[in-house]
Amino acid sequence: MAVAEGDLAVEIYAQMALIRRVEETLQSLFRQGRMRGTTHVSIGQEACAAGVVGALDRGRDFVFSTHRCHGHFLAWGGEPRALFAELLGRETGVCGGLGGSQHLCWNGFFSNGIQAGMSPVAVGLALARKAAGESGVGVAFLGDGTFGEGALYESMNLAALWGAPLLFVVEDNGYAQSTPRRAQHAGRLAARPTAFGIDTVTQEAGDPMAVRQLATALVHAVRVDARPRCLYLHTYRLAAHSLSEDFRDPDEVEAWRQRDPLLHMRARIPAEQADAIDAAIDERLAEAVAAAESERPARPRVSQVTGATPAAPIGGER
Amino acid sequence: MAVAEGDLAVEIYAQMALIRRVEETLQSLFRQGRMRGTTHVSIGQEACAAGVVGALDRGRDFVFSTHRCHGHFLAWGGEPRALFAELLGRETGVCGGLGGSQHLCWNGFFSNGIQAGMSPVAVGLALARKAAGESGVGVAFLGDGTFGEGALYESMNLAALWGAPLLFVVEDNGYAQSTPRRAQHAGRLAARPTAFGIDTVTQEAGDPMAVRQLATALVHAVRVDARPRCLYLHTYRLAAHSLSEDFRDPDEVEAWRQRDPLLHMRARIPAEQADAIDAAIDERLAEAVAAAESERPARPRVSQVTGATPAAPIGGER
Amino acid sequence: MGPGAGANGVVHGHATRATFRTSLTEAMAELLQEDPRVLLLGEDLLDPYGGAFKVTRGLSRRFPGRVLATPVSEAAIIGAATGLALGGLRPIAEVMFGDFLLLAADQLINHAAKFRAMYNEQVTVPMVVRAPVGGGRGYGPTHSQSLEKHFLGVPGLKVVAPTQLHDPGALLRAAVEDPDPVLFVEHKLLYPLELQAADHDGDVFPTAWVQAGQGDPAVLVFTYGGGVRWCLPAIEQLAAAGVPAMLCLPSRIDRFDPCPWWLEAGEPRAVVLVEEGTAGSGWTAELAARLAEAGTGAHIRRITCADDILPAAGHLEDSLLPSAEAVVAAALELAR
Amino acid sequence: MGPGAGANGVVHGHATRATFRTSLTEAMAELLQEDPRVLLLGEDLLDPYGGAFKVTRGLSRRFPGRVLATPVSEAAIIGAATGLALGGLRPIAEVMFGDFLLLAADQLINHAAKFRAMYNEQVTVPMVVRAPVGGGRGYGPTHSQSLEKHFLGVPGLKVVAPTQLHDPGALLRAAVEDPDPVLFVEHKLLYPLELQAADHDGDVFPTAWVQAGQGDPAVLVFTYGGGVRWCLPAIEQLAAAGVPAMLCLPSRIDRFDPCPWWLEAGEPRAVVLVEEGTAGSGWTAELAARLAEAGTGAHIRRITCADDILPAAGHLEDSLLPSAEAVVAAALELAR
Ligand SMILES: Cc1ncc(C[n+]2csc(CCOP(=O)(O)OP(=O)(O)O)c2C)c(N)n1
Ligand SMILES: Cc1ncc(C[n+]2csc(CCOP(=O)(O)OP(=O)(O)O)c2C)c(N)n1
Ligand SMILES: [Mg+2]
Ligand SMILES: [Mg+2]
Repeated sequence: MAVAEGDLAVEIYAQMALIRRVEETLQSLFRQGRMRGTTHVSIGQEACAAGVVGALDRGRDFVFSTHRCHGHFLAWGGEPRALFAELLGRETGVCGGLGGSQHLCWNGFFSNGIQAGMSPVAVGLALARKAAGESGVGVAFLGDGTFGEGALYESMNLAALWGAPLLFVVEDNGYAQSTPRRAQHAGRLAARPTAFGIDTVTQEAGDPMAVRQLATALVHAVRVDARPRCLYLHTYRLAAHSLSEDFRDPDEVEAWRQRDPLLHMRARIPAEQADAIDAAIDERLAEAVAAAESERPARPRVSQVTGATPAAPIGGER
Repeated sequence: MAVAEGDLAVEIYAQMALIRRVEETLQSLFRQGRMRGTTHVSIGQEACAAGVVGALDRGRDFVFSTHRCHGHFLAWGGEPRALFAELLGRETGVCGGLGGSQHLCWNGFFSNGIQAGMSPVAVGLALARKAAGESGVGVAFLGDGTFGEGALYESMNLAALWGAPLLFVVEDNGYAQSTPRRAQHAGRLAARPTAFGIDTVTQEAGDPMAVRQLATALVHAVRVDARPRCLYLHTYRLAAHSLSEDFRDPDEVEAWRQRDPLLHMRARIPAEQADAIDAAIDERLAEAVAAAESERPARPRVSQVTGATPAAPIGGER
Repeated sequence: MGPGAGANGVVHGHATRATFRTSLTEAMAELLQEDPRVLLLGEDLLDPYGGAFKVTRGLSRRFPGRVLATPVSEAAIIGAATGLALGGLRPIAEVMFGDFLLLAADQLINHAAKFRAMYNEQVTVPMVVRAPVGGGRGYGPTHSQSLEKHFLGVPGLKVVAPTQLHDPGALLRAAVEDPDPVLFVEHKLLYPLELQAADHDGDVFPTAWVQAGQGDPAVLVFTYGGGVRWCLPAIEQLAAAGVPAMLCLPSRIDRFDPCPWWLEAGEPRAVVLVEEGTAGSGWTAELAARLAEAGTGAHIRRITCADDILPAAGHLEDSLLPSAEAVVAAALELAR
Repeated sequence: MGPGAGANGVVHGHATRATFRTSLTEAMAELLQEDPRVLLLGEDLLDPYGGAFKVTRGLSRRFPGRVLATPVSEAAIIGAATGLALGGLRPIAEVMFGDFLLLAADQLINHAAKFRAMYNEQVTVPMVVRAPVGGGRGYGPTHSQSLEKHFLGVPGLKVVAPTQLHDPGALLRAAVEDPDPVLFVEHKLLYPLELQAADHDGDVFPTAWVQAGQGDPAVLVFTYGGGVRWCLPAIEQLAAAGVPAMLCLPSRIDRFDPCPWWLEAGEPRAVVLVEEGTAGSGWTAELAARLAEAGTGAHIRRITCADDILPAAGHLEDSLLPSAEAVVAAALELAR
């Protein structure tokens, strides 16, 4: 068990460290003006991605993510190079440069920039897989702010009513953009899925191993009875919402920084091993950025399915 | 107390009997082809209207109703003649014949045909009244099926978060159109408002006096602290959803008919008094129908606020 | 696809009693029978009720488990259908009244219609959204609208509107077989009508046409869906008044180009464009714009619903909607 | 309201440093100051953040309790604003990105816009919905759209789109003072721009115009909002090429009639219609249709966003959006 647990800790640390370094790289690429648009990093929340996504089976499961999707994508096995290329607008980007930071799709992974908009879609896909007799489980990530959207409740109701094999995973980082949770929501958020017939378990994401353990149990439960569950994680983002200024109380941020789950995980594995992992990541990412930047610019879409033929003069008079 | 209670019983019976007879009249007008379009009657559910709306103060309170709105409208003091005129498409209709059965507006009473669509509007109006320093309370009626709509949860959250003086009143008649509640919803509906920070009380609407008592207490509570509440009523409609066929189990309907709350209330007052009330209603409604039918047809709207001026040829060539 | 392309003048042979409604119902039955991926979902679809307009009646009994009655959750219905389609199924969702499509506008436009393009062709969303639309039944302002114009010009979204002069069931089948989301609008007043023979071109979503009177048409009328109830009598009246007229009825109304039809019709001077939706940036605006841009020089008149809510009172509703008289009057004025 | 009506050629005098954004912010400050009925609501509006595009920055500090940060609930934001307006207040709601308006389409179209008419003038809904729209910033397919075309032709709903050639604050004030709901679309790229003087007519929602080159314009260009960034350079380029051109910029874009402007401009042969929204049944379709119906005989070309999603990659986005070059090319072709 000790060995297995050690292996698991290494796996989770490596996952989290990769996510952290990829997003730090993105931040600096944006700062340097080498990327444009905007992005939402999950620095500080990596335990959610590493803990939950690692509990899935990439052969049959699927993930619906949010605007803050890089960590989920990487934990799902997405290539840093493809992510960089996507944000750099390269042909080899995850979505050929069309989607950018928020709109990723790869191998059963989907994200979109509309809060909660993907939740009914996740229900539908889960039901399709169930109908096909596959035992796939879907994870639908949500933020606390996203509990503002009505579509989420329509989806929870439908998921519970029809038995969609879906695990809703809430990353409650206490804020939606600039607005704290208590200024957005009445009642206790974790009580809401329950009111729609979805059993909900709450967990501090400061402990990545515990998240993985819980996620594994819940994914298994969903797989067995094809009923949705909710894993409600308390977490914190250590970076600003997007590229804009961070107006949160610096003391609050600092206090959470002291509890950075990445450091927590690092402390759980041998230092040399951690150093080696870090070094390997740095090397991999330097290569990935260089490669992505050297790739060809994204190409215009080929098939314009419902495109109109451009109007051409047909009258005789011109 | 006995006398006051007797008076109350008479008031409630009269209210319920009026609603029943107005809607039976509507049914027969439709059957006879004297009205067109469609309508949703509340036959069997009158205790909700009489019990709840009677607890309000018409001078300062307001009501948001649903597609099944006639009972609420009448209990609010709306004129049967104006309702008949509305459904007959007469100039003197509640909304000049523009709205028809589902779209009524009169003196702080509003209904619309979009399920749950009025709930955020009700929150807004309640907040406006509160901001104006008025102690008005709003009632927002909902059906069980309407719990399917996401906008309802957005509204409940906002109402609780911002302290909207609003009483959500659920008329759970066990069906949405043809679909039973259990085929539409997971979990217990009455637990949902609670999860959004709204205290909820459940009551059988078979006892109209009890509904009134509870509604009075809740309206008072909302008035005092300007926080929303929910009154969850179990009721049953004895008629079909609209003018279409009723496919519910006839035995089920018959069992509820035996427990018709109107008969229950009738039994609570002296028979001669009930007879006199009935007779007065019949006379009033006969006059109202005759009057409404003799009124002038609805007139086209005068002010077309954002109307476009019709395009007129301006080129020289025609 | 112009009339020249696949025009074959084929006249549909329908079983004698087939109506607009039974054609749709039968098509769904066949699709359910043939293709295990097809499923229906929407409010109150189950038997014995069979949907608010009875288009799915009989199907849940014949195909248990393949017809799903949903909660009253339009956004989730369309979102779930989108997910089902992503998962390889062929969902046909019903929105009970087209008026409620607005509750699913985000799902349709920001989700279903975008996925294929924004995910770089990695997925398709072969989903059909059926919606009964239109007025004339006194249902009032929120149950009578023709809001499909708000879903025109949406990248990735097709809009199809059958009439009794098309084969509605065949159109529905084509929509189901389409790899992209299709909004399929059915005018409420057409349901009971018997199907009628008409010429049509060879497109998957054919355009039907009817000519009235002898010789080259002096007037070309375009409409879709419920507009047929005014335009069909109108061209007959025009013909009776000595003005030969042609009615052109596309079934796929998004991105419809009237120009090839105008050429085919012999470049008539008068073109009347008719839609039941309210005035402003609607279907007829696009047609008029295309005719103008192409330099046809045609004299154009649009006939739409007035720029107002649709009242419940029948006589008021009639006064705002288009009419055969209005079509005839416009045509005569233009052709004069 | 044509140019003849209230045209007065007044040139706005703006404080030197006023930008599109500060003009809006200041107008809201003044409105909050003057009228206790005014209040703001929307996501993340509070200081120090001050809204995603910083248009409300400073207001919540100056007017405590009058600026409300809402949950992420677009439908409820618009619905609540509607109720606040019914209750006599003058809400200004912000939808963070215009793309999310689709989540409130039902509230806007089936509720706010309908109430006055369907309730027979018993109520009004004096509400403003502000929404930043448009592309050019690489935000990708769901954060870059110009979806206002889907809100054109809605009975009871006005749509206003300022540019830096208008007085955006004055337009916002006019929208707030309007008895009916107004959708107020602000192009993201305009926020930092300094206001520019221009001629304008005397309408409450004025149309601005700019002429380039001497003599009667050979080309008349119509656009609104963000379209100004292509059309302003385009008319200068045309003038430089010896083709006098006029740009017409309505601020109220619903129900805009280009015909009086075309007459006033001396009936130029070439008319170019430009909008950032995607092709099909949009703003330019309505203008083209009106020009055609009125029998102007003008040669018309529409320039719109391509019929596709807006990609995140900047060069791809640019390749789909209109451009000054496209406007110039179309104008030269038509005027040739
Ligand atoms: C429908 C919609 N409304 C608003 C936004 C703008 N927005 C982007 S992220 C965000 C906050 C989301 O908060 P939360 O769900 O807690 O996720 P977090 O950002 O904290 O990870 C908002 C409001 C959006 N993307 N979609
Ligand atoms: C947004 C919307 N979706 C669907 C409908 C059609 N519809 C009218 S009444 C109804 C059932 C409502 O059920 P419930 O809320 O239980 O009210 P009840 O009819 O039982 O009084 C439905 C689905 C509607 N009016 N609005
Ligand atoms: Mg959050
Ligand atoms: Mg019910």
